[in-house]
Amino acid sequence: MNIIPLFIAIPLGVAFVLALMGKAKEIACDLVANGATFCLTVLSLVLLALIKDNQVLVYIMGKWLPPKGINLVLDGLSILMLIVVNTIAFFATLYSVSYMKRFTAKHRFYSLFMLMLAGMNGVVLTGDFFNLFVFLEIASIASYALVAFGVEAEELEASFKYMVMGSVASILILFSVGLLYGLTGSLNMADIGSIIQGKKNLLLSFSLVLFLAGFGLKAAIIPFHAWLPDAHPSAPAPISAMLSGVLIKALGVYTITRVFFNVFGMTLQLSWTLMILGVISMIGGGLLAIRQSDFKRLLAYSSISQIGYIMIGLGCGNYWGLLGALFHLFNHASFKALLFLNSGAVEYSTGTRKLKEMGGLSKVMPVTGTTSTIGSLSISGIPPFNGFWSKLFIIIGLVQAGHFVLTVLTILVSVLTLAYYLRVQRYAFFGTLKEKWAQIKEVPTPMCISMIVLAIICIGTGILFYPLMKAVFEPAVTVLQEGTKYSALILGG
Amino acid sequence: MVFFLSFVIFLIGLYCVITKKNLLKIVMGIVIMEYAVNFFLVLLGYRKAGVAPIVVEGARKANFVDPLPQAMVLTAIVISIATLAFIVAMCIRIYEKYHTFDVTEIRRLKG
Amino acid sequence: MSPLKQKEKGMTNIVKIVAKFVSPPIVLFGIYMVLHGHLTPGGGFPGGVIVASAFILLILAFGREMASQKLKLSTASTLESIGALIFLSLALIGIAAGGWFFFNFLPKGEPLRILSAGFIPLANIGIGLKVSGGIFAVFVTLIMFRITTGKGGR
Amino acid sequence: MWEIYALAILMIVGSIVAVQTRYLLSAVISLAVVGLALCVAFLYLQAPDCAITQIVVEVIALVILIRATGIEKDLSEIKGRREIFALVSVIIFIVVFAAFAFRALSLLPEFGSPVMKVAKEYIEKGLEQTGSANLVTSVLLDFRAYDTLGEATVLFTSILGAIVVLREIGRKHR
Repeated sequence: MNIIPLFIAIPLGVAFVLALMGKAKEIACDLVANGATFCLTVLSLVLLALIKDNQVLVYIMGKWLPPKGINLVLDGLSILMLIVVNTIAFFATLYSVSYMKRFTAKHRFYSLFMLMLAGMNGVVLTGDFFNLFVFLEIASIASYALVAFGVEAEELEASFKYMVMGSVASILILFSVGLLYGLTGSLNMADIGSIIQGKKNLLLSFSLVLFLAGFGLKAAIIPFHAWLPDAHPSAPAPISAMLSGVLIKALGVYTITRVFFNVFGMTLQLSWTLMILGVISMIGGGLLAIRQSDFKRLLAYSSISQIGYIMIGLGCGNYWGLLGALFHLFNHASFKALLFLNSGAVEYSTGTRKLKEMGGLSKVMPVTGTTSTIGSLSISGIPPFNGFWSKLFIIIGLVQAGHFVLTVLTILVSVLTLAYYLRVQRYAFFGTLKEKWAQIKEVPTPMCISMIVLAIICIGTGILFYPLMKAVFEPAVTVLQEGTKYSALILGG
Repeated sequence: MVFFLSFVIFLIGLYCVITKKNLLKIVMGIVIMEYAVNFFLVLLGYRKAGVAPIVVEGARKANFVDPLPQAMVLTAIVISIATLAFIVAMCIRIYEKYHTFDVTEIRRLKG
Repeated sequence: MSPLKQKEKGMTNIVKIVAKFVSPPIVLFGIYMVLHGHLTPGGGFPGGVIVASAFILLILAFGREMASQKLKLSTASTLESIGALIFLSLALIGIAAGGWFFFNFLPKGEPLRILSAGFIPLANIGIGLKVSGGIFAVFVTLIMFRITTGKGGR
Repeated sequence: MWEIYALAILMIVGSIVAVQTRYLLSAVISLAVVGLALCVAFLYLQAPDCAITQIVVEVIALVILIRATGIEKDLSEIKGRREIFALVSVIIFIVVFAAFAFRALSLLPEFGSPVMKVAKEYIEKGLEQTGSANLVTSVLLDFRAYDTLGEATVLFTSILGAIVVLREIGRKHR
C-alpha cells in the first residue's frame, strides 16, 4: 500500500535534491535522475503485478477518511497511465544524458523534469478535485519552464503563448471546482459523484462546460489547440517527447475521461460532444500537418490529429471504442515519443529541422533512420505494428455503434497520416545524401538506446497485443464502463 | 447575486486576456481572473453572522464560517503569486529579445 | 522613476537608516507569525513572505551592490530546498511512524498552547523557510537580470 | 452585507480601469486597488488568514509588476489595430457566457448559507483531532496537508522556472 505515495514522494525529493546539486558533476545528476525514473518505472510495473481482478486501492492521506481528507485512487485506468508516464519519462531522461549536454544548467533541467513527472503522477493518482488542480499546476508550470529552457526568442514566445492559455485553463478548472464545492459541500470526486448522481441542472452543465474548456485547452483539442504547434516543437527534444507523448494525455485526456465517465456519468450529449470535437481535431490536425515543412511542427500537428482518434474512441463509448482509445493512448505515447526523439537526433547531428534540407540521412544515421521508419509505419497504422490494432479497435467500435460516416472519415484520415509520414521518410531519410551531411555521425549511445527500445516497444505491443490487452487495458476499460459506480467502490472500501 | 458580481470580475479579466495586445496587460488580465476566483471561493464559505474559524479560550463552539474554502484560497493565492513571478520573468526575458511588449510584433513563429 | 532603476548605490541616507532600523522588527514579526500559525491567523506562508519582504526592503534601500555581496541568491535557494525537504520528510516520517503518508505522528498536546497540534508547527517552520528563501530568490533573480542590449535596464 | 456589494463594485471598477487605462503604471496601481479591496472583503467575510496572505502577496506582486513596467520607458500602451469584427465577436461571446453563468449561478445555495457537508466535521472535531486552534491551519496542514505539499511545490517550481528563464546563456555551442 505504501508504494502509492512514493510516486509523488520520489520525484519531489529528487527534484529538491537536484536543485541543490549545482556544483556537483554532471554525471552525478544524470545518475540520480535516471535512477529515480528507473525506480518509478519498475514500481509501476510492480503495482501492475500486485493488483488482480479489477481491484481498486484507496490510499488515504494522513489517515483521514474521505471526504474529510485527500485520497489517492489506484484502479485500472490509473495503473495504465502510471505505466505510460513513467516509462516514457525514463526513456526521455536516458536520452537527455547526451542531448542536454548542449544546454547549460543541466541539474535545473532534471529538477524541473522531476517536478513535471511528480505533477503528472499526482494528477493520475488523485481522487480529489482541488488536489487535481494543484498537481495540474505543478505539471503545467514545470512544462512552461521546460519549453523555454533554451531561452531563444522563439522558445520564449512559444512558452509565453502556452503559459497564457494554460493559466486561463487552470483558472477555469478552479472556478468549476468552486462551483461543485458550492453545490455539494465536498471536494472528493467519489463523494461529489454520489451526490450529483442522476441530477441534472444548469449549474452542473455550466461546470461541465468549464471543465471541458479547461481540460480541452490542456489536451489541445482543436478549438483550443493554438498553443501546441508552437510549444511542442520549441522545447528540447526529450521534453517534446514528454509533452506530446504524455503530458497532454495525463493532463487533458485522462482528466476528461475521469471527470466525465466516473464523476458526472456519460450522457448522449456528452458522448456526441466528445465525438464531434474528436472528428474536428482528427481532420484538422491531419490537414494542417500535411502542409508543414518543419519536422517537429509536423509531428506536433499530427499529435492533435491522433488525440482526435482517442476522443472519438472515448465518445463512442462501447467496449471496442474504449479499448481502442486507451490502446491508442498507450501507442501514441510510444511512437510519438520515438518520433520526437528521432527529430531531436536529426537536429543534434545536422542542426536543422527543415525537411527539405535533409535527405538520405539513413545512410549516415542508420539507427535513427530505421527507428523513425518503424515509428512512422506504426503511427500510420500498418498491420504488424501497434498503431494498426488500436485504429482497428476504434473502427470496430464505431461500426458497432452504427456511426458509418465517422468510420469512413477515420479510415480516410488514417490514409492521410500515411501520406504525410511517407513524405517525412522520403525527404529526410531516403533519397540521395546531400554532400554537406556526408561527414555527420550517428548520435551518442544513450540516445540510440532509448530510440531502439521505444521502437522495440512499438513492434512488441503490436505483436503481443492480446496478452497486453488482457493484463493492462481490460481493467482500465472496466473502470470506464462501470462509470459512476466509481463512487460506491471508493466510499465503500 | 454577489456570486455573479465575482463572475463579472472574472469576465473582465477574460476580456483583457483575449483582446489586449500588450504582454503586461495580458498578465494583469490573468491576475484579475485569479482575484475573481479567490473572491468567489471565499464567498461560497460565508455564513450569515458567522465568525472566523479560530477557536479562542472560553468560546469553544461558535457559528464558524466554512474553513475549507479559506484553505483552498490560501493555496490558490500562493499559486497565483508563483505564476505571476514566473510570467513576469518570462516577460522581462521576451523584452530583452524583442525590445517590445507588443504581441503583434512578437511573431517570429509562423501560425 | 522607480526605485529599482537607481544606480548600484541605492537610495538616500534617510531611507537606508530607516530601513536598517525597521527590518529587524519585521523579521521578528514574520518569525512570530510562523510560530503561532496554529493559534492565530497567519502561518508559514505569510510569515515567510514577511521575512522575505524585510530583506527585499534592505535591497531596495541599499541597491544591487548589497544584493550581490551580502544577501546571496545561492543561500536563498539552498534555504528554499531545505525547507521543502523538511516538509517532505515530515510526510515520509508519517509512513514510518503511523503507516500513512502525512500521518500526524506527534502528540497533539494541550490545545491553545504553542507546543500543540502535533507536527503543524514544524510544518509551518518548514514552509516558512521555503517561502522566505523562495520569494527572496525570485526577487533577487528579477532585479539582478540586466537587459544587456535593450534601451532600458542599466 | 452591503459592504461586500460595495467592495465588489469597487473591484469591478478597479479592474475595468486596470484593463482600459493607457498607462501601464496606472494599470498596475489600479490592480493593487483591486487586490486591496479583495483583502478588505476577506476581512468582512471572516477570513483573516486569507486577508493577511492577500496583503503580503499584494505587496510582493506590486513590486514585481513595477519592476516589469519599469523597463518600458514610454509607458503608453501600444495601440492595437482595431479589428472591429474580432472585438464584437468577443463581446458577444462574453455576453452569452455571462447570461449562461447568471442563470447557472442562481442555482447555488443562497449567499450566507453554505452546504458545509465536510466542513461540519472540521468545525466540530477539528480542535480535538488535530490540536490546532486555527481551524484553517488544521485543514491546511493536517486534513489536507498533501495539498499544501503541492502548493509549496508549485512555488518551488515557478521560482526554479524564473531562475532558468533568466539565466544568461541557454545553449553552449552556437
